[in-house]
Amino acid sequence: MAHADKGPPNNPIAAFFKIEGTPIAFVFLLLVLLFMLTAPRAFMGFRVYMSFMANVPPPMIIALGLTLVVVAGEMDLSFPSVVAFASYVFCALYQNYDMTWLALLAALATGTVMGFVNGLVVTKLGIPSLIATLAMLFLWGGLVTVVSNGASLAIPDIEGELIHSVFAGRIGVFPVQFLWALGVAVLIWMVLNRHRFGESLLFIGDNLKVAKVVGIAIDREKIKLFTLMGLLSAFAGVLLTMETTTYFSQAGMGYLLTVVAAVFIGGTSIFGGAGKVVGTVFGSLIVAIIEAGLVASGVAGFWTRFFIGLVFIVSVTMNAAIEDPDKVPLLKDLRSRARR
Amino acid sequence: MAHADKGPPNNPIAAFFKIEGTPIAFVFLLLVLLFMLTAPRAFMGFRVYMSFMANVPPPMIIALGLTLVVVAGEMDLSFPSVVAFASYVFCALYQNYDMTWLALLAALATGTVMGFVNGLVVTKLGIPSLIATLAMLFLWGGLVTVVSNGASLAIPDIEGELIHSVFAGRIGVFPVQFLWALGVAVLIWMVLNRHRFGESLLFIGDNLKVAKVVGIAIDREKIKLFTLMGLLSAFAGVLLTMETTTYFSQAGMGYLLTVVAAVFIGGTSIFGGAGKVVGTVFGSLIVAIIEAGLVASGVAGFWTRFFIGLVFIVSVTMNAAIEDPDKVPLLKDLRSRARR
Amino acid sequence: MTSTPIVRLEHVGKKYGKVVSLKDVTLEIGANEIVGLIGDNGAGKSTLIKVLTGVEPPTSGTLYVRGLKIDASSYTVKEAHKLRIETVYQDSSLGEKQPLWRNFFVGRPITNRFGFIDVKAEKKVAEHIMRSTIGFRGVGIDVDTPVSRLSGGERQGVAIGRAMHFDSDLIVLDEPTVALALKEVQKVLDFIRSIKSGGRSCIYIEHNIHHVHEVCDRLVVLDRGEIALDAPTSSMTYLELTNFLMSLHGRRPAAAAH
Amino acid sequence: MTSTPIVRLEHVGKKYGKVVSLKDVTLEIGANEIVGLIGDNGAGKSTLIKVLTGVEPPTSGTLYVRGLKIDASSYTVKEAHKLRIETVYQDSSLGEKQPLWRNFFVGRPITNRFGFIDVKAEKKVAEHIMRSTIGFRGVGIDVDTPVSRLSGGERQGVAIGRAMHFDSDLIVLDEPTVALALKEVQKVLDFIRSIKSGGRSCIYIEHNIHHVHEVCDRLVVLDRGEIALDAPTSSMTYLELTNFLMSLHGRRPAAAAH
Amino acid sequence: AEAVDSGMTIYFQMGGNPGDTATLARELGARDAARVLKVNLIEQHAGWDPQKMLVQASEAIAAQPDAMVVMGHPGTDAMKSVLEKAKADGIVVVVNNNELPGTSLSYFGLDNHGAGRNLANLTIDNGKLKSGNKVLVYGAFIEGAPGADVAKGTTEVLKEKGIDFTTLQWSNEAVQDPALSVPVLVAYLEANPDTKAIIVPGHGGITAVLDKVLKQAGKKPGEVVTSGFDISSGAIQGVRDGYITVVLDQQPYLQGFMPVVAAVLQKKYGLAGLQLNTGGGYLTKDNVDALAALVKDGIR
Ligand SMILES: Nc1ncnc2c1ncn2[C@@H]1O[C@H](COP(=O)(O)OP(=O)(O)OP(=O)(O)O)[C@@H](O)[C@H]1O
Ligand SMILES: Nc1ncnc2c1ncn2[C@@H]1O[C@H](COP(=O)(O)OP(=O)(O)OP(=O)(O)O)[C@@H](O)[C@H]1O
Ligand SMILES: [Mg+2]
Ligand SMILES: [Mg+2]
Repeated sequence: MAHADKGPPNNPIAAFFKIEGTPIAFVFLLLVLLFMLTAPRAFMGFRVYMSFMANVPPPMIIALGLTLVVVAGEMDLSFPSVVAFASYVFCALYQNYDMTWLALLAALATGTVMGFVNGLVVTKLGIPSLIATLAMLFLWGGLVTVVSNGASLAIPDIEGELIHSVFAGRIGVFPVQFLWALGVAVLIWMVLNRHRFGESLLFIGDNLKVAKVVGIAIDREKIKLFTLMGLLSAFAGVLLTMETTTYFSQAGMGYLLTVVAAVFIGGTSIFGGAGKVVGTVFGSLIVAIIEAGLVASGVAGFWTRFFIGLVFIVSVTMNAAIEDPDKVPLLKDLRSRARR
Repeated sequence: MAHADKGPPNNPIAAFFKIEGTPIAFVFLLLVLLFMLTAPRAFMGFRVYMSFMANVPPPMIIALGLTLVVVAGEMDLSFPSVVAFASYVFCALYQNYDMTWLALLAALATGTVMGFVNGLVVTKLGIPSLIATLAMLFLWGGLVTVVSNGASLAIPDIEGELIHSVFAGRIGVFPVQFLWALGVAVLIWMVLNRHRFGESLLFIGDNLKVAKVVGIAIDREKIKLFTLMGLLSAFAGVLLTMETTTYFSQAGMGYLLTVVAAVFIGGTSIFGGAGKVVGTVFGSLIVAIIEAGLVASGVAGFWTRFFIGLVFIVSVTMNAAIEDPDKVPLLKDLRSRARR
Repeated sequence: MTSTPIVRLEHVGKKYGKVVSLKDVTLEIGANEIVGLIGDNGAGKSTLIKVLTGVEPPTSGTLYVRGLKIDASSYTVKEAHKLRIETVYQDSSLGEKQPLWRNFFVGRPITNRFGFIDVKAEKKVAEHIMRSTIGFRGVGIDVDTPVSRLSGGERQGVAIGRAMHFDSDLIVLDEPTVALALKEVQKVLDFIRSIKSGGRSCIYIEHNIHHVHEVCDRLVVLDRGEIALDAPTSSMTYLELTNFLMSLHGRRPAAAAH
Repeated sequence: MTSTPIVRLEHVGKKYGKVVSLKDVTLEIGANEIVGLIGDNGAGKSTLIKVLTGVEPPTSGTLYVRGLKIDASSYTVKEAHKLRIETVYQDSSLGEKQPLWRNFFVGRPITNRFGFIDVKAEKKVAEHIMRSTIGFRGVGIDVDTPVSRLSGGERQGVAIGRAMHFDSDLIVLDEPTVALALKEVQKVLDFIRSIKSGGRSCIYIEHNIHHVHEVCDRLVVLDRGEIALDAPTSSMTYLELTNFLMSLHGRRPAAAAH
Repeated sequence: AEAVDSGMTIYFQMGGNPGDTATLARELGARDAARVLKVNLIEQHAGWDPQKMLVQASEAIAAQPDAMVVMGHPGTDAMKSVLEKAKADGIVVVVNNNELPGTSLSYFGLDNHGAGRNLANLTIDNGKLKSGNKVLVYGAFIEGAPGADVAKGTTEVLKEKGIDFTTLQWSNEAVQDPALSVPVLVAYLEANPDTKAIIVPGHGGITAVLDKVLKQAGKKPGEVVTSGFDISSGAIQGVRDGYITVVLDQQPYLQGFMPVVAAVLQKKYGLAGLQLNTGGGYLTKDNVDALAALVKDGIR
């Protein structure tokens, strides 16, 4: 039987960084501090932060959904098209039939159905979700361009409506959509860590054989998962539309790589079976802040992408190293060498 | 102890489709036949095929490398930037110093070093390869824009050189680069199925713990893997450059999704531990042929993308179903119901 | 065995592709019976219980639970749990990255009506089982330890503890003593005896004939997917049983060569 | 044991985070010795052999193989193979999706000088081991069968067959008889005896004290990461040994409660 | 120069990705102007994603610069609230590349729609197209996407002149890697051998591979009339070899240089509402040699 070391009481700093999300939050803070130094003009004011909070909720909400998907060992790349479709449905209904809340419902329903279909394709045709949802990205994306005939729709007059104040209004200068995103984060955290659905996802992602043997209805849970992902993507699409008051048929495509990056920067394992919701929240913030921060710091055009890559790598490494230096083989090596 | 059924001798058709790659080859043939019917003018002639064979080698070679990466349970998304970098090095050296074979060597060496660095990031920093290579996609991509100052380079006069005839010439009307791609395919097949390096990758992808315990030097093999992937991406970059006689800083970006699709359409499992090299060859061909086939068949405007998604799904499902109908849950269900 | 048997298999067969793992198996498990299932490696024992507990559908034959015919296509582990059948599988059935407490309750968590898990309650029960039933005593291990950190025997202990906790009518144990130390093996045997005295039933798969002969009421021997023997333990001494098993081996043409 | 021992551990400790699995272990395995390693679940037996065979580096202490000090940071399973140490691990060490023949030779394939594998030769040898040594006789299984299709015992058979094939000076067996049927267990015991008669050495981990006492020259008992006994088998009868083990259990405060 | 030594900070949306064919000259122009006028230039790249352009506009406002140069792709309606905010904060806004009709802001770029018309007319003239000829327009037909206005202008003219045309949407992949469009266009030409011309409204990369398309489709130089956008070395070679008939030049260098100048002028002296159609130039066999030298430096 094993025995805990009866050494000195645990280092309080180390203990603090064992709390979910503290290491990545710390990395985020460091980044903000850095930008305060390099771009004081933008980052010492409050406006930049308000701008983030207005623009980050859609990708953050998608990333939260994707976290659950990744926990279950699956992938969903179709979300940009779901975002576009929901945005189209919302705009079209608002513009042509003056619907507001009904348009919202219809948009969410559309996303839900699309997610459900994704789930069917994955479970009933047995196509691995990465390729299945890549195909659906094309399929749904093509379909929305067809139904919208490639046109954009603008609904600037929605700004006066109640629904706009609820989803894209400002409390003082504070964008309400950020509250929605936080709400979704809390919900997803509860689902993953406290709900039986989340537990099923954890075991499905951990080991399919085990999940089967302990009595989890794998197909049903997966279909539920993709359906939820569709719903969340649609919600993100609606929020996006409210903020920009426009539908583009390319809407959402720009999120493809950044949302994926946010989930993994947040520390969720690609191998499934574990997920960090708080990590995803900060991962989304980091992804959103990097480019703006670099740009505001005056990094010359061509170098921006280079530094984005670099900051990604440094963030992920720091996140792991703060949690446990032994997670970074290089540090582990150095430490064990130093000990000798 | 188990006992084989002493039933009638095996169905020869079923046996034929057990040979590696025959199901996906069959799907590809069906697709070609379909396009021969819907677009006879284009697909009964030879020119379309020659055009494919001239343009498919770069993505096919990358997809072959990526197959090995996926077999080992890893991912590489940085290849577009490696393609661009190699293309730049080749063009720049050719244009400014009149190098040909040396330029080729330098381009390949560049890709190899980039791959090696990717490998170090994955193994020594312990960053999961999906996010690590996504970061490197930005990092390398930024770097090549910086060094090339963003400018495009054109080397139209390379068309007279020997090196051009060797890598992008025509034997009659037949594009020689396709032979190179086939050569790479044979090599990769041999490596995966007959070489100790391939065996190591299979076990690494199957189960890391097992790989460690049977004495595979995991880090070293992974670094070799990413290095090889870099080399192959660079080779693809050079082939692309010879064919188009131009370097753009965006070169390779368009391959990101299609190459990934080719690997998985080919039937390689995303879970690692198994890979189908022949599948990747036909997967690349399928991906390349779909859009051209649809356009030549007169599929109207925005529907193309929709159908691309659909063909992806049908191809993957058919590939699985021909190999073994029980792999498609829907068919399995129907069959077991029919049996009752 | 006059009452309706808990489960009954009729002419059950199971093929994996062209591999025949079970051939025309007919078997009943009565109420309050401890049945020892023995047989060579690859005889089909694990396959039999996978069919019985809804992990794999049979390719032919029918399955009855308490006299009711079961629809194979909708029979799952969850169904089996509802029918009060509980199993310890031979291959690990633990989520390696998950903490101990989740592994105890997964599939049947303690939830409120919205499906939210009562983590505190689950941890408390898990803690109790861990300390008392299977005897984990290390300070390094608590209910939050992920399974990947446990030793082989500790894992087996978790799986058995789970089976002990969920009160069932039929408990299926596929090589439960594997990897367990002396004292823990005794605990498992005691547990099987308690199943008997509690009026419940058990299928016990084990290669250690000694143990089987000691605690079982009835012996079933599988040989290459078929039932070779089905008799009360009392009809055979330990020696007769080993001789019978050896004679089975002897019948094998290939085996005879060595 | 007058000659240099094959391996020697000096004050070896191993911590996983704050869990101490091994504490100041000093141990020698001499030439042509069969050493039985016993102890409770979680005593640290598997950890000990992982350190010994290069799977995990120790956190303290030193390791000597044939008198040569081993550099822990560069010691790997491959090194251990080169030093002619062969192991059957407790957790499966088989690639489930890979065919049997690959699993026999992985890590040490038969290759030409370019590193290409001689598949025919490997299959032939694998076939031979399969049919003769561990006795697979099913027609459904051949060298191309992936491990995922094997029964628990069949898998264990593959792992042991592999160890039998690669001729080594020290063979480490971590619960090798687990999941094996009667006759196969005998084969493993015979194999251990053949190690002795072949002049080689073996570390044998087993919970079945009977088997250990039967084949081992020396007994080492681990208790909570420390060596509690290291004595020749001849110095203790079977009964004395079990009593000693039970007394160890008794020392435990928590265990005493039950 | 002293008088306008501005010390201003200007946020500048470059449109695509750093260094891509349609972006590079704009970047260089903006940097040159910034150097001359001592402006602190901050470059934003949106990968031609209108959504991202909106986000970047709001980020620019958040930094409270003296002026910002935006792309018009999101459209006037979508930009409305951003423009209002900028106005409230006293930030000068200049539009480039794609117009924001109805805003009366300074604009430097093509009259995209007009450029599309121009391209069609040039193709008809130089390629001697007649009514009844079949033409393929390979471009963007999705609103808000770069090039959509151009394509619209092109198709309008073709319609007016009674020329029979088909539209084909280019794929995202081909936009990034023009080589991917080659087999698609070859297949189209094979399936429609009576195609008289291919017009590419708005993509320098795809324009540059048109010669490959014709070669692989087995067409001789001039057998199919082709025209496109943005002068590049590849396009120059195509024109020299006779595979490409006309290339319209939107002179993006000006789209970079001029907005910086205009912003400074507006901020310092209140000179507003400047307009410049940068799309004056085009390349044919006749002027190819003169232009070739400039292209190497990325100016054109
Ligand atoms: N998924 C599968 N695919 C193909 N064959 C299988 C599969 N599972 C089991 N088999 C085969 O079925 C036979 C019976 O396996 P089973 O696991 O039931 O044996 P067992 O009696 O439990 O053996 P053991 O005592 O070794 O655990 C074996 O020969 C095995 O190879
Ligand atoms: N990777 C790990 N991380 C943390 N703790 C571990 C790890 N591996 C083993 N341990 C702990 O070390 C102790 C010793 O484990 P070990 O596997 O050596 O036991 P063992 O003697 O082989 O037991 P068994 O007889 O059950 O196989 C156990 O308490 C276990 O919880
Ligand atoms: Mg079994
Ligand atoms: Mg052990």
